[in-house]
Amino acid sequence: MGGPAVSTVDTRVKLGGIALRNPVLTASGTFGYGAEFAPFFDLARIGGIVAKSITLEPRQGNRPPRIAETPAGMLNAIGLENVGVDAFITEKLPALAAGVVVVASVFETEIDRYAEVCKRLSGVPRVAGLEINASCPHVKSGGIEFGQRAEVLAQLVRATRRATSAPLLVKLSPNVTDIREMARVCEGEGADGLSLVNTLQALDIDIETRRPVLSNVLGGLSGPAIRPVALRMVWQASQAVRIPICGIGGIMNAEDAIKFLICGATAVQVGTANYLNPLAALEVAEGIEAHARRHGVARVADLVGTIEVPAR
Amino acid sequence: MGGPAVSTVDTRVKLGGIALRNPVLTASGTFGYGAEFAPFFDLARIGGIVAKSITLEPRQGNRPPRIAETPAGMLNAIGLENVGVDAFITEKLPALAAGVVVVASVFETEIDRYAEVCKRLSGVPRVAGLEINASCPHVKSGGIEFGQRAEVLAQLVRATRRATSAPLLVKLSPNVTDIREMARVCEGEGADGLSLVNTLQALDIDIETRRPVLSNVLGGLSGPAIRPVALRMVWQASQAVRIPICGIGGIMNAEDAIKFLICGATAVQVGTANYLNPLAALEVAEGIEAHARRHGVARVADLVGTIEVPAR
Amino acid sequence: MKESAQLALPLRVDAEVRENRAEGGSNFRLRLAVAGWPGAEPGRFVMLSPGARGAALRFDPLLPRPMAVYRTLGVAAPPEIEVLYKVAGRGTRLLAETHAGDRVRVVGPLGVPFAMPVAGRRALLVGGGTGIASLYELAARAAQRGPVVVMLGARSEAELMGCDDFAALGVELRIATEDGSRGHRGRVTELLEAALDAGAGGEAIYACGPTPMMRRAAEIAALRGRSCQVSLENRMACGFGVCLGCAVPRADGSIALVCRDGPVFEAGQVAWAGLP
Amino acid sequence: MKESAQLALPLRVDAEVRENRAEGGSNFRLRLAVAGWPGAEPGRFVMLSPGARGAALRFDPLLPRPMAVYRTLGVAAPPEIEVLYKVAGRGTRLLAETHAGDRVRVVGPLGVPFAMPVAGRRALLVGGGTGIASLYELAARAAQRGPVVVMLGARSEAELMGCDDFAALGVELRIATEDGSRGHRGRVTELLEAALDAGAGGEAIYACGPTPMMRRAAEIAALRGRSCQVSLENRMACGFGVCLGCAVPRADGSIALVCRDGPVFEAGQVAWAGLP
Ligand SMILES: Cc1cc2nc3c(=O)[nH]c(=O)nc-3n(C[C@H](O)[C@H](O)[C@H](O)COP(=O)(O)OP(=O)(O)OC[C@H]3O[C@@H](n4cnc5c(N)ncnc54)[C@H](O)[C@@H]3O)c2cc1C
Ligand SMILES: Cc1cc2nc3c(=O)[nH]c(=O)nc-3n(C[C@H](O)[C@H](O)[C@H](O)COP(=O)(O)OP(=O)(O)OC[C@H]3O[C@@H](n4cnc5c(N)ncnc54)[C@H](O)[C@@H]3O)c2cc1C
Ligand SMILES: Cc1cc2nc3c(=O)[nH]c(=O)nc-3n(C[C@H](O)[C@H](O)[C@H](O)COP(=O)(O)O)c2cc1C
Ligand SMILES: Cc1cc2nc3c(=O)[nH]c(=O)nc-3n(C[C@H](O)[C@H](O)[C@H](O)COP(=O)(O)O)c2cc1C
Ligand code: FES
Ligand code: FES
Repeated sequence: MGGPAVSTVDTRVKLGGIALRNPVLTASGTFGYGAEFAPFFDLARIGGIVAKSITLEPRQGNRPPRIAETPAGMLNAIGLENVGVDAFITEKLPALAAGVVVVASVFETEIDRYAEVCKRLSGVPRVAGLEINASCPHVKSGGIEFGQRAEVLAQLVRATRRATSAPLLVKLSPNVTDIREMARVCEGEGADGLSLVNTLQALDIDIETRRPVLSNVLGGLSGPAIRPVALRMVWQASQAVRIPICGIGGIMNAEDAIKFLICGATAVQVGTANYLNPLAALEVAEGIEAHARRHGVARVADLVGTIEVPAR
Repeated sequence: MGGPAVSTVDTRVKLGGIALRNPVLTASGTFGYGAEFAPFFDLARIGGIVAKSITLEPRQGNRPPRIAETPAGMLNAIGLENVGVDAFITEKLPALAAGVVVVASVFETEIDRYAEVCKRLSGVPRVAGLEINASCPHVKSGGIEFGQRAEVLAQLVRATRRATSAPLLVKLSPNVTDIREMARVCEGEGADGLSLVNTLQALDIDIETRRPVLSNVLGGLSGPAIRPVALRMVWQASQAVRIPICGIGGIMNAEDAIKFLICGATAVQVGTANYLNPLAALEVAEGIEAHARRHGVARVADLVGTIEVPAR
Repeated sequence: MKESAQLALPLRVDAEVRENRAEGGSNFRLRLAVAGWPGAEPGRFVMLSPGARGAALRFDPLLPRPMAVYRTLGVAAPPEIEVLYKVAGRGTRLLAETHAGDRVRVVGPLGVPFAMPVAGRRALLVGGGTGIASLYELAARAAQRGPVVVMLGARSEAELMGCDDFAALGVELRIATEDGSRGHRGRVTELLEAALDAGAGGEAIYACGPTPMMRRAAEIAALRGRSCQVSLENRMACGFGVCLGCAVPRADGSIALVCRDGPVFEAGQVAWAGLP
Repeated sequence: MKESAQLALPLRVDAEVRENRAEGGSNFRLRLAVAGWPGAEPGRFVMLSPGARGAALRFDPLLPRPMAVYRTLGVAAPPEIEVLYKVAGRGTRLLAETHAGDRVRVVGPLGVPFAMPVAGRRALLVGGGTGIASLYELAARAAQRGPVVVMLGARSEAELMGCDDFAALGVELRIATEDGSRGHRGRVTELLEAALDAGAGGEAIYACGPTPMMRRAAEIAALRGRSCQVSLENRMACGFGVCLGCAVPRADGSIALVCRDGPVFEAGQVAWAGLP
């Protein structure tokens, strides 16, 4: 595939108006507010970071246990613990070096509160774009509804779109019958891009105690286990809409990320991998560039959507 | 949990009118027509077998590649290759020893053809019950619709219910927004039980060729990777309906199976595990009995639905 | 290849690794103690779950890997089998990491064996890459019924496997390497062509190796109006005919399962263009 | 425990296993060569990905496991660290299966260390089960500032770990086993009680082990109006404060992260009833 090796590769991509030096971001909730990774590598070397989802007020989250391991995956029900939008702006953003591209992730329990968080983030110089987390599966109040019902999702995107002129990504839930429908709704309401997927709603049991392994009973499944499902959804969504897609789900290394690009994702987010390997995002970015160079792909953007579907 | 160890355990369960000597069946498509496993163990020692899904006419299935490996899982797009209902009755059933409980699995592309297959299977002495595969995600003609749309599913269950008085299980697709809705539809239309889940729709890519790893592009994800999702759906469905549920998805050993029982499944089906370990179903059955004995559970049926959900 | 009623039935055993030795190139030789092993007819295979050690359950990689039974060591108790393999991906890499004393799950023997040559007839065996491993038992047994020529090919000498074992059988051994580092410089099928053209006719022809090699062997045989047995490879989940994952098209448009209807096929029955 | 500005920054290294030795019971001692290792203050830990070998990528189990840095062997180049661990489940079982030469991913040093005792004051260290591993560096350094009594407990003698190393430090060592196979028959917290009651007061108290043990140590200290540092355990995905998975409730109703705000806490700050 591709031509002979090239010596330099243009790794830049544009994700719904956000200019990225390479297509690798970190997924919300898996990279803290960024500063935690500064000991491991220079954050300006990856495309950008999506911060932990923030709400209007600080939130404390669920009781323990909040995480558990499953085959090639993990379950979490953190309960959206976060510092709140104001502390995010005044404390967390300033802690990041100037070259780091930051996407703020927004979650709330009501649409007008979502819009209010978006308003407060608008015009904040360090915020390159917003990601609307429409998909958190484990918070009781509303989390399920936003991303799972087309009408509700439409209202949410409309309201947040009105609240900000910043680049607006909508992060979709995979727990739906038809991801294409949800993708079209977002495009129709003016979203600049889509992020997919969030975690798959799941459950695990300790057979000795007969209790769920998480205090919240239900949790979100992430990691390599879900990658083939995420890839399918990215491919389906990329055929349904023209706005760019950020692929997420089980990306452990460059090969995994390239699969998402081939399936139509303009960029990717590295999630759970950050926990086991704090250098994962950087290694993915470098690996994509090396792959492109080896395969004679002059611009990483040229990899996007190159899936070869056999004629039937 | 449970009392002191007991010396004998009653392993029998009843699944929608089908009497089983223990709660372990094998999942459709993962156990052939049964005879292939006869060299490995006496099939009468497990609860029963669900045969490969059959159609009215023999079908040839998809071109290769049909399978691929993913993290803790596998993808398949067999395309429902099968010998057809008549050869099933005249050739495959007689090859099984008398004590083996056989559930026939039915798949078709149109509702009246489904009903016709059910009719032909009704009254066949070796058929203990029927399982309607409403959920195959990888056949182009209709597979997606039946289990993913409530109205279509209702029609399907109604028609097959009319066609047979045999115990009728409906096997649901996990690729839906709300499994409870689908479960209620089946119960309302007179299904005797539910089997869940079938495979998760998924995709994987070979980054060197940029082609999907399966000729069919999309495939179904099975194996340990999906277990936490399957467990969640079984728990949700068991709260929504009163008909019994057969839990399926990534069961590798007795511990996994017991999780499904605790979440409300009356019985379980072992699928992908049969490939890597042809004795898996037997080991699961024996392991459940041993667990019950150790925990002083006199009847395996007493384990069903014993999940302890913490008070909020 | 018709299934004979006498084929040994498969079993599932947690075998113990007796030895796992690097043999140059990416080649390894694995010796397993397999309790109850019934022996395996030439061309049959086992499914191995690499890296299954003690009780540390891991489900990645999930599926077992098919491997030819290179040979059964009749003298040992419990019986031992040898597997010759190349590290191709992570399944075989994990296999390469097993140590003596580790356990490996074995399911087998599986598949339909080679049909033996008619007694007294010369047998020509052509092996390339990992396909060489499928031919040793065939060579050993055929040598008891008539003359045998074994032609083995690889990219380079280091990638060849089993040469000394074949030589020890007393069969006629001819080697081809693509880089000329040993024997004929070129493809092993060129040796087959030469042997047929120099031969008296009536030889039984067998080929096992990469698909292009087997396809070429089949062509060479067909051009001379001769039949040829080939042993196909394909991805497998089960190895005993229940997942339907290893399907390949037959020349007549029907579907065959490599694990159950093969791996040995008459070359003329295979729809070569439709192989994965 | 306040984080000091001087704490060594964590790194991620693929360390090489130098030795992995069974030490009786379910105990193992792992020695790792960790290039660039900056040293670790007493009580800090690393995240280890067990079974990471060569390039055979496997994602089951997925998450690394937290392990205390038992000690840093200063003389070696590259620096070596030792980890003392017990086989508890499949992660540690896989760790137990690693051989010299294998690689293990290390992220660390992580967490907030123990606050050192005031110079000259007696330090009482109470360790049980795997918690013993967190106390060696503390004992070693505290011994340079004043008298140290180390009280170690386990179910039986075979399950004790590190006794000889502690003894070699010249600290006072007291042992308790539940079955009486060594030292006091009973719980190690009974030794603490006795030491406090016999002591002059003012001792710095440290406890690390199973939650019920630490809770009891905290009670014993609190009943005497004394503070106590404990090192909590919890399931962890990252170990450096980004997954928020290791949260535990504080006595004041707020949430603390064991990996970032701990693992060392003032016992009085912990909401013991809310621990997982
Ligand atoms: C009947 C049979 C007998 C075999 N006997 C031997 C043998 O004696 N010695 C030996 O070294 N190898 C043998 N093989 C091939 C061996 O099974 C594959 O090399 C192995 O499965 C690759 O696994 P992996 O995880 O290392 O590689 P993967 O990472 O799974 O794949 C590496 C490459 O091998 C291909 N591949 C994967 N599975 C198979 C497969 N089953 N057959 C062919 N290609 C595959 C993949 O598409 C990929 O290109 C045999 C295969 C069959 C079907
Ligand atoms: C800061 C810290 C330092 C530690 N230091 C050591 C040490 O030096 N030596 C040592 O042997 N162990 C230590 N542990 C405990 C060790 O991390 C666990 O025993 C290990 O993670 C269990 O993994 P597993 O896969 O073997 O068991 P699993 O199969 O994951 O679990 C076995 C049992 O251990 C429990 N468990 C799982 N993870 C943890 C965890 N992180 N903490 C406590 N319990 C857990 C499970 O709930 C289960 O009951 C430490 C833990 C922490 C948090
Ligand atoms: C512990 C944890 C916390 C998460 N928190 C958030 C969050 O706050 N907001 C959000 O949009 N996604 C959150 N996610 C989802 C991830 O961003 C990502 O969509 C998902 O984990 C799938 O990617 P992965 O498989 O690479 O982890 C979280 C995931 C994990 C594992
Ligand atoms: C290769 C393969 C073929 C399958 N064929 C069928 C089928 O014909 N009918 C059906 O209802 N389910 C079929 N299934 C789905 C299984 O019965 C089961 O629902 C699914 O694999 C999840 O269980 P598991 O994770 O234990 O395999 C098939 C699964 C696999 C892997
Ligand atoms: S490998 Fe399963 S049918 Fe052949
Ligand atoms: S382990 Fe991830 S925050 Fe503590």
